[in-house]
Amino acid sequence: TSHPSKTTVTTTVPSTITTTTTSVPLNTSNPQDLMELVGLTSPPSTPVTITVWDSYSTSENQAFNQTLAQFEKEFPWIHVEVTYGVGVGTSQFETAAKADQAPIVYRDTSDSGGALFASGLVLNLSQYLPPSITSLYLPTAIHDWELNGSLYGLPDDINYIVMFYNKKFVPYPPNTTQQLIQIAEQVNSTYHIWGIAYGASDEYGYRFAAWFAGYDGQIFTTMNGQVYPDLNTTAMVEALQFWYNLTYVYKVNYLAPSTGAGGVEGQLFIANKTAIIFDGPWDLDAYLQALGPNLGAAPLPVVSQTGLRAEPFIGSTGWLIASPQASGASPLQIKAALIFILYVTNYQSDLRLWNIAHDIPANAQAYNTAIAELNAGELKPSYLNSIMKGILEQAKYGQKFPNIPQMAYYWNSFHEYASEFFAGKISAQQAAQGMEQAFVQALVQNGLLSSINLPPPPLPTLSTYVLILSAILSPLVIDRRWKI
Amino acid sequence: MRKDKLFSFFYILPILVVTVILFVFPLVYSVYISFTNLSLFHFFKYSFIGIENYILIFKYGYFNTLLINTLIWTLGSLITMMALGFFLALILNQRDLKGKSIFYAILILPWAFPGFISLLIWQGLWVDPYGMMNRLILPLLHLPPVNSLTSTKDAWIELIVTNDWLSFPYFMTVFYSALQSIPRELYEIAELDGASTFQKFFRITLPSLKRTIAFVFITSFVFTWNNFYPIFVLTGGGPGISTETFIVYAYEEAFDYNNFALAAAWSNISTLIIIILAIIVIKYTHILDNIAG
Amino acid sequence: MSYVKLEDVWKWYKNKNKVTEVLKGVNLDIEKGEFVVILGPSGEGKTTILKIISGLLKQDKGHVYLRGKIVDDVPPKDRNVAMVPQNYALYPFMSVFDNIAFPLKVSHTPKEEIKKRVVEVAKMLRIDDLLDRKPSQLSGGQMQRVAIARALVKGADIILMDEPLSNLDAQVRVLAREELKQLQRELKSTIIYVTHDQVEALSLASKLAILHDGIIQAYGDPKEIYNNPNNAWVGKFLGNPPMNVIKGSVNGDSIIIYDYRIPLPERFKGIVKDGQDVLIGIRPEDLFISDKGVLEGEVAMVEDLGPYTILHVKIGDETVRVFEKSFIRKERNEKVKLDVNVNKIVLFDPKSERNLLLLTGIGNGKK
Amino acid sequence: MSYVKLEDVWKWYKNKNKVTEVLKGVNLDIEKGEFVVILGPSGEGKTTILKIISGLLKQDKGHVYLRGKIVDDVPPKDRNVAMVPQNYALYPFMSVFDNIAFPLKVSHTPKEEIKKRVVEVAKMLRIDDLLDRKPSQLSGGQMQRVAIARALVKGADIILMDEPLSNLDAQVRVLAREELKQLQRELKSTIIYVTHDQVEALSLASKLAILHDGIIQAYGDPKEIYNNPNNAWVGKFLGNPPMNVIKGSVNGDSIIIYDYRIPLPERFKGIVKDGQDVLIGIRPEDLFISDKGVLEGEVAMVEDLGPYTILHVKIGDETVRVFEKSFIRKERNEKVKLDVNVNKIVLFDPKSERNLLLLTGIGNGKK
Amino acid sequence: MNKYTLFKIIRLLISYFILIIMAIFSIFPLYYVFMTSFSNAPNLISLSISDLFPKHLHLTAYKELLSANLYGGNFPLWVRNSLILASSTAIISVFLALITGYALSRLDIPAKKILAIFIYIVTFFPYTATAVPLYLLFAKLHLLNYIGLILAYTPGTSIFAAFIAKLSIDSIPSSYEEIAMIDGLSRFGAFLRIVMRLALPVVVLTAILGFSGAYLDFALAYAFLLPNVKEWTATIGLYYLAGLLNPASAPAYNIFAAGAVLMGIPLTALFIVSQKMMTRAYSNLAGVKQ
Ligand SMILES: Nc1ncnc2c1ncn2[C@@H]1O[C@H](COP(=O)(O)OP(=O)(O)OP(=O)(O)O)[C@@H](O)[C@H]1O
Ligand SMILES: Nc1ncnc2c1ncn2[C@@H]1O[C@H](COP(=O)(O)OP(=O)(O)OP(=O)(O)O)[C@@H](O)[C@H]1O
Ligand SMILES: [Mg+2]
Ligand SMILES: [Mg+2]
Repeated sequence: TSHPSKTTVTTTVPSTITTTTTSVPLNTSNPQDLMELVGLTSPPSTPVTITVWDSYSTSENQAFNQTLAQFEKEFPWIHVEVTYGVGVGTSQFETAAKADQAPIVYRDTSDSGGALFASGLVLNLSQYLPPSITSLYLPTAIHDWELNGSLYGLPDDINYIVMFYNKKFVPYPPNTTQQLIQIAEQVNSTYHIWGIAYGASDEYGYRFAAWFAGYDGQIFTTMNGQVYPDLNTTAMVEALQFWYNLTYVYKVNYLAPSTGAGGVEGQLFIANKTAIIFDGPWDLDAYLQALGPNLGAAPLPVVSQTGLRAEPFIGSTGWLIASPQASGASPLQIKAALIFILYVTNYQSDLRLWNIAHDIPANAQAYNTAIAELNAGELKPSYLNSIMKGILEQAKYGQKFPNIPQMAYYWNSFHEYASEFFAGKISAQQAAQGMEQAFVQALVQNGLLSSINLPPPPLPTLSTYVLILSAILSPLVIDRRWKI
Repeated sequence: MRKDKLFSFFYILPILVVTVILFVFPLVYSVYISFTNLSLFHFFKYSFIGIENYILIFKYGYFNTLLINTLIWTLGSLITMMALGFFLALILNQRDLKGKSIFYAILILPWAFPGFISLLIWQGLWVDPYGMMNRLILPLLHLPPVNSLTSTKDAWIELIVTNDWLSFPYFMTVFYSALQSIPRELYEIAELDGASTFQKFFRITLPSLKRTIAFVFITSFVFTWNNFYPIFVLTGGGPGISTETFIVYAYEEAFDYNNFALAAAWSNISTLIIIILAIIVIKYTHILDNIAG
Repeated sequence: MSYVKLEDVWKWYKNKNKVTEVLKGVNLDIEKGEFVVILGPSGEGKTTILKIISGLLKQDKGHVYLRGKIVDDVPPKDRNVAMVPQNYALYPFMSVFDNIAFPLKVSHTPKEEIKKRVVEVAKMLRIDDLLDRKPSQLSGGQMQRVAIARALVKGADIILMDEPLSNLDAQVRVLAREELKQLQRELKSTIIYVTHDQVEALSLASKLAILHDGIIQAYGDPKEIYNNPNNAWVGKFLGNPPMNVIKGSVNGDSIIIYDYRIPLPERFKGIVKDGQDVLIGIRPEDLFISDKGVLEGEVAMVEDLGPYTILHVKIGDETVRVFEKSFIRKERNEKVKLDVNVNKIVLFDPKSERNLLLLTGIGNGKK
Repeated sequence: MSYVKLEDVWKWYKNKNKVTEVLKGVNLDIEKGEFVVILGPSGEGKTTILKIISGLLKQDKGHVYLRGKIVDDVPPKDRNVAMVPQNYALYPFMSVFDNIAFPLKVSHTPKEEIKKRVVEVAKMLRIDDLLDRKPSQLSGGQMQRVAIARALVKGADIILMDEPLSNLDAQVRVLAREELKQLQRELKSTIIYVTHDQVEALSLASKLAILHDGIIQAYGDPKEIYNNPNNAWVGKFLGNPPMNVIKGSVNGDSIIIYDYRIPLPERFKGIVKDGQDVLIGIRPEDLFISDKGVLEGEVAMVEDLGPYTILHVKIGDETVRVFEKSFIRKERNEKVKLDVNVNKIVLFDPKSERNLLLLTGIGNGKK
Repeated sequence: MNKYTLFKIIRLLISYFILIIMAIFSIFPLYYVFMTSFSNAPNLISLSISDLFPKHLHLTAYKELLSANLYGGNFPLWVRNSLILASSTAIISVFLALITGYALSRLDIPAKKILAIFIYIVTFFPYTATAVPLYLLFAKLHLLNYIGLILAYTPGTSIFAAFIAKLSIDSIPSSYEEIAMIDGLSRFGAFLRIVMRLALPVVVLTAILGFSGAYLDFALAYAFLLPNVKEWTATIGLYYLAGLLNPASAPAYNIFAAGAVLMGIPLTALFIVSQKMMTRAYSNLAGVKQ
């Protein structure tokens, strides 16, 4: 069996990338080159308007707005209508597409993009751009945007979770889970604060996938040429058990109700009430503000039991173009859109995101510049350099984010059973079994898996029926006096 | 005469138009969609597949769990908040109580304040052991802490108490309003006849308010049944799906799985159940007679 | 021994820092088995008195005695009085049976007993065929009887009634009045009945109390009060059409009214001084149109009301009402002569408006 | 030319598949400047008639003419009639001034003009010092005057009044009645006044219409209807105490009542046959207690109502009411002899209960 | 007397005790919002009791909220948009509810009862399920704008309010409108000027419910108004500024709370000012006539 989620593991990021020269100019910073790239020789006589959905955060938008201003100066014939405040994820785009209101250009995560591409809502860029275009981006990032050999989007950042720790409590970043437990226990007994805070029961499987991988698990397997969930494994049981033990046996992990800097997890970290959390660089600002030089970042540890690294998903966010069927765009608008997405993912644009919002660049050249800056210690304040290094270090040990459509059904299946497990309602084995079954069920219901014999649903108990019936009939037994 | 009727009809026309646009059309659309396979992967080209979605729901879905959850959520919320609202209305309705309007003004604040914020705040208040509920209030009352992550029971307590907070001012207002419409003479004469406070309550107050109670009950039953935000924000249906209701589940089906047809089927089933329940109640209690008659 | 007694009862309502004195020292002494009607204009405190007797309100000063015992601190339910409130206050959600049974139910009477007594009372009031109905399905007269039945069923021997007929049609009211009178005769309970309608008061009362300005202005036999009112206000208030009260002065053995002269009634001789200004109260029915009449006036208006006619006759500046059976007819502006039943005349002091007989302490409205 | 005319007006209400016929062919012909009172028991359709005249309701059959023109399709606002509704319907949220000014405001009269006319009308009705008050601060009598002012201010010459006095205290009602009469004399407008109170009807009407069973039973001079009612129902309904209607039979030139014999009135001679059974209508005021009386009975009840007394006298099986001025007094169970004013007697057909005079077409209630 | 007054005092004491407890219960979360809005850390859970009484009140969140500018869109503008939207919704809801209540109460309409029950039952269909079809329909009708939003907001309030209005109008003697009609108003004019005024408590209630519904809505406004920053409502702007629209950024709860306080003030004032009306609006529900 081969594992689709692991087939294209190209996790190591080269320190520099050399651009291969081809006949087509690939300088996406030059307006003229960009026009040629999409097959235009001169600006068209009539201006075109493209609609753009912008899902950047407030700080990212600062960078984007500069880029946009630049773009409009260089392409006066392209008028960009930006919709701010769009959320990532498929649903908003789909509803709009159904109503013929889809934007021409859209920024989304690679996995949502994959689902949209699979459903035909997103343009196949391979038909418009030369294959060599991929060389402009980090391989890790650009491969996230390929499905069945077709390119459907251009990345502007990569993202993943890392380990943040508070240097006040943690002497050195744990390298293995053994050390993680040790340090956490020590923190716990010395400072009477939590060693780790992890919103395990708020998990939809994004963060957890790293630990699952550390126990040598993978989300999908292929059976008879069909992609099939692979959650009901000892890897899952052990990974679940690992966190369960941290929480309930060693009692070093705080079972947080919500994740991220805005969640309880992050708030505890900010308030110096926990030493370690696992979170992404998008929350860096919040932690930096609170902890300053005490903040440390490092890759996730090696799982001592297996000797494998906990590998987070290397995700990517990037720009897509809606298929003309969804947006009703004309060929010229498509061309303008191509110019736009190439432009906003070019060196200058991506570097701006890095400089202003600390997004990890997906543009290879921008990435190189970022690394160089780090190596030169040019970031201010100076301790930020080591933090960013720690963050970038993690990129070496990531797993590819599966962007196949099946992935959409993983999250809830995982969440449902993991949260039950962490609530102590079922065993790890039951959880692993349950989540796979739910996953399969969801795939079957959505037509992504067929001819599978699902186990029969559990019959409701007699008391259930009694309850339901009595609830329905209760009005009938109200005392006559109460008749109105 | 006929012209008169036509004119009368113009008065009812706006609501009819609006109802058709805002409820009947979506309902018909939803029923139609539920018989197709519209989903992300059958987006532009979807086809009619009959009752397959409904079969799926009953075959593999969580129908029973969701029905029970929905009933717990609806009845649990409704009974407690009606009782609380009623009780406060009774307290406020005492004639010799001073400062009623100040208390009333404070007590309706939860209703007046933006609910989407209140819910987030409550989420924070319930965090075990850091939220003030578990840190300050429950210990003060000598109650055990509540952790919705580890216990279904706690999750329900959290949901229902929060929902009570959000809604009791409404019920208080309704009942206070209705209590004030009971003629005082009824109480006076009962007092002369020797009725005790309890007898007055059970023999006069309650029967006088039964119409109000019934109307508010049905209307709020439907509202609570369909109320989605508290669960979505507070527990997200967890742990597992133990606090998930039809509506929350249908929402997830639509927006997480992009299976619009299945989501429509879930919504339709949910609506069908309340309509049946409501029709039984309406027919049996004649509650709508003076409202619609 | 008095059965119901109010002793110097005061009551004031406080409303937004404004104090309204409603009762200012009400004294009332009611014997067992009497049918006392308290008559007074609207808003003068009649309901307040009943509530104080029943204990629903507490007087601010003074005492209430029931059956010879002071009850100031006894709560309503222990006073054993029944009440028919102004608007009946039937429980709208209960059947007639349940309404009547209510006082028994709250005292945990056995079911059998309740049934027996309700049916008994209902039969007496001829509403035994209505027991299944809801109050909304009753006519005004039936509602009244249900309210009375509810008051009677507990067997309280003091029954308070607050304008029980005021909501009824004029036609029905006459019937209801007759029924009520009969009922009291049968039951022999002590009834305190409140109204602002003198016809009701006169036709029902065995004793009449007139409430005005927070005190009982007159209390006693209705006929006596009618004939010999304590003051001009009572004279005018009691009786429809009201008593004519006109200005005049005493001149020897006569009273001068405008240009005319009528003899001074016997009983006022020695009480009034020569030349004294007086107010002369003459009931419309004590004026007669007669060619030998001593007063002369001009007909200003004729109200022909079927069985009787009221003539408004202008004598000088004053208009007097003359009550005549309809077979005497006069036209407008016609000159008429009026004779007076002199013995029925009442003289009042023009300042205090009090009956001059009472002012000097002779005779006081009690037989 | 008639000023207001109803021509065979029918009206039925549909309610839950049940049709109630309220008006079954009402004809009414009112001349300019008349004060017509429509009298009828409660719920017989009096308000319905007013609503049809004003256009608030549309008749199901028949026609309405105002000022000689058919107005069946004219909406209320264009009929130029004014109305004083049963409960006054003063807008509680407006001051008295604004209430009165309302009809002018909606017709966009200039502000100056409004002010002038409101003050003028208010002065006429003596409410010019109340203009700033809210309706809740008015007494019943004042409310009535405001309602009338609102009706008058537009200058409509047809004014409809729906029991405007029914909510007033008995005392106030008498005054209000007098005021109303005076007002109509001054304004000379056409007033259609609806009531179920005969005293009001008799004292106000220049013409009286009696509504019963969906038709106008009698229409004409009130005194004439009173003295010579079309049928026993009208006789009993009009007048308080009502007409006594007792059974008897004709025997030659006499009528036999129970054991007694009274002369047959002159005008019925030739109309009734010997031995014919009749209903005899005698007004209470046409019965006199007299030692020479032809009828003999026993006093069953004495209602002493101040100015007058009503004696209930039992003659055989029948009880008759006798109206006496109060100076004649009798005790219960006393035997009395009654004399009859024979010329006032009306005879009815026992089956149809119609006046025998009218049945044969001689005389029909019009002078 | 003593037993009597003692009982009364005990009853009142218990009442006040409960009222005070409930008042604290009502206010506590709101106090929390208030305090959060004055903190300069985007914190939502207070980690220790002492944090309930912060030593410094920071105005950073308010400053940030009021100074933020997104292509001409700014919070005061969005609040203004919201107020306009909510007021329009309130006015139309009132109108719709009362006109329907009036028709149900007064007018002779065939199959009135069935119609009323139908309207009532149809509203059982949940909002979550109507949202998408509505969006699709409104997009087709080119109504993805304020007009569409108002149209979408009104029925939720007005259908419920129509029934309350019906009961309220039942209790108003029809002679008020009739006299107005005789005085020169059309039936509709009488409805507008007299009936609406007499049913004021219901009018106020409907207005408040309509107002707050539209004022606080996020989901529908977000779907309808997103493309143009200058048309955003306060809730959209607040979600955006507080970073709640983008899952990959830490939400700034202090900004969120500050926005809630600013948005909450007019709404709370509205509720408190009209409390007398609110407590009368439902009085006809009991149906005293029975
Ligand atoms: N709770 C109260 N607060 C203030 N004033 C009151 C209160 N109850 C009654 N009053 C006032 O006291 C006066 C007497 O009221 P009461 O009800 O006893 O009058 P009434 O004689 O029964 O009148 P009616 O004939 O109209 O029933 C009235 O002027 C009334 O306004
Ligand atoms: N809208 C209606 N639907 C059905 N029946 C009605 C309606 N309006 C009036 N009625 C009935 O028609 C009859 C006449 O009503 P109307 O109000 O005209 O009587 P009325 O003579 O004015 O009575 P009252 O003296 O009590 O005012 C009554 O029996 C009443 O029940
Ligand atoms: Mg009273
Ligand atoms: Mg009427």
